[in-house]
Amino acid sequence: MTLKILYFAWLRERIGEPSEQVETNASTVSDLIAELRLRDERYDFAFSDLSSVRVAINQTLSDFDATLDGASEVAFFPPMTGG
Amino acid sequence: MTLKILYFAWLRERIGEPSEQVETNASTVSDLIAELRLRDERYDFAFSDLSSVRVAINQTLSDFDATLDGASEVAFFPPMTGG
Amino acid sequence: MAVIVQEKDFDLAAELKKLAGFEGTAGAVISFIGLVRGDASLLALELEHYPAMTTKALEEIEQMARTKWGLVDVRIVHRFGRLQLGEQIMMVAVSAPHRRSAFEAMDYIMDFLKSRAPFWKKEHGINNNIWVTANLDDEEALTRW
Amino acid sequence: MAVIVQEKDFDLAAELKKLAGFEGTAGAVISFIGLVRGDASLLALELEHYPAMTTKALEEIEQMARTKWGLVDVRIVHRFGRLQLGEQIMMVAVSAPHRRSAFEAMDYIMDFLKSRAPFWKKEHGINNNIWVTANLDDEEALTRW
Repeated sequence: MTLKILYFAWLRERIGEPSEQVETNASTVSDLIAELRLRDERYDFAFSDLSSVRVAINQTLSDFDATLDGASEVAFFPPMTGG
Repeated sequence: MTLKILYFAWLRERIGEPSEQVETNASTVSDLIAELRLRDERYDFAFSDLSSVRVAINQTLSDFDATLDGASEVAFFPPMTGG
Repeated sequence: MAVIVQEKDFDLAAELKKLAGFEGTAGAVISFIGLVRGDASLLALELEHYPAMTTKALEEIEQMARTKWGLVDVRIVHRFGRLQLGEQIMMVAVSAPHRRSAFEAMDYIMDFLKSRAPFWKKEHGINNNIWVTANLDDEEALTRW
Repeated sequence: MAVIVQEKDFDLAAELKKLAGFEGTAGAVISFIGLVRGDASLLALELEHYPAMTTKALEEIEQMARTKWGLVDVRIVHRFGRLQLGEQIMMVAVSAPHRRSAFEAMDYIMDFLKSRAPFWKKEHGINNNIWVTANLDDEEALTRW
């Protein structure tokens, strides 16, 4: 499947792109992260501490175990600091 | 001594006066209340339930045991409902 | 830093313009407005107060809050007289370095205004006029601080 | 009932004019403004957000608060972009029948904005630029509700 992946804040800076299209067979968010980390050390660095990474699937906050069934947009970002 | 006594809210309404000058030898607020209650049944009625009466001496919230030494203005009112 | 007791209405926006903290010294500004809320039978709300004591009592509350939470600024405006439905009764504005202290200070000020500011409210209704009874919880709330 | 996400500044007074509750339906109106607070080395604050998600997330928070406390009205305005010292970051205004529900709703909304609104802040300083780290307490605060 084709996924649109978005990166925000220091994840965007470390990866060097705000978004990209990815062709993947990953079934969960964790699988997707594992695939990305193998691709380039920029990704490996960005995802090196998952305790400070959050994920949203189709604009809804989700978790790393979540399935990518029905996902079209996946976003990675640090814990939010609104307000 | 001469005291200025003020009444607010339903104490003012029951007594029928917002303020008056009183000549008294009362040494505490309780003594003063006892004197006033003997004076007229309007006072007796106004002070019949002291749990819903508060007192300020010289514009500072006080209590019934407080001495009237140095008092020039004594105010009686129900519990406050500001805000 | 100001306490204003007046019969006429106030303008929150104008009061906020006078509040210190918008120059980078405060991270949070909270304002509260109390209004005459209507119910089926209420016609007007009458606020009586003890002029010689009111400003003094409000200034004490303000000073305590200021010291306790290191506030940047505080403004309190409280009206008296006869107010119609929907009219503004009072306002408090607080500026503080951080959100948490602004919130707690506002809560503190409101708790003390309820039970330590010499105001009394009479509800003028269609059928009768009734002095608002102080809530015992309001008095108890002061023990929190 | 409104959620506004914009780069430009906002005017609390203008937002309060649009807030329902001043006609006698609300007894309490609380407003909160978050500001860029200066310290010795801060030059500006940059707010990044996730446009496709932001409005949706804020509307969810608003809807939850509305239902939980039977609010009369809520308005949330949140800015993004580069903000200078003293600039307004965001505001929330809440109107409710009673003071207590207005206070709790505001506290709830602010807690959720902190950890559930997709904004990220970068402090631009004299010596370096640093992403603001989320406070673990902020995340924990959500378990209160």
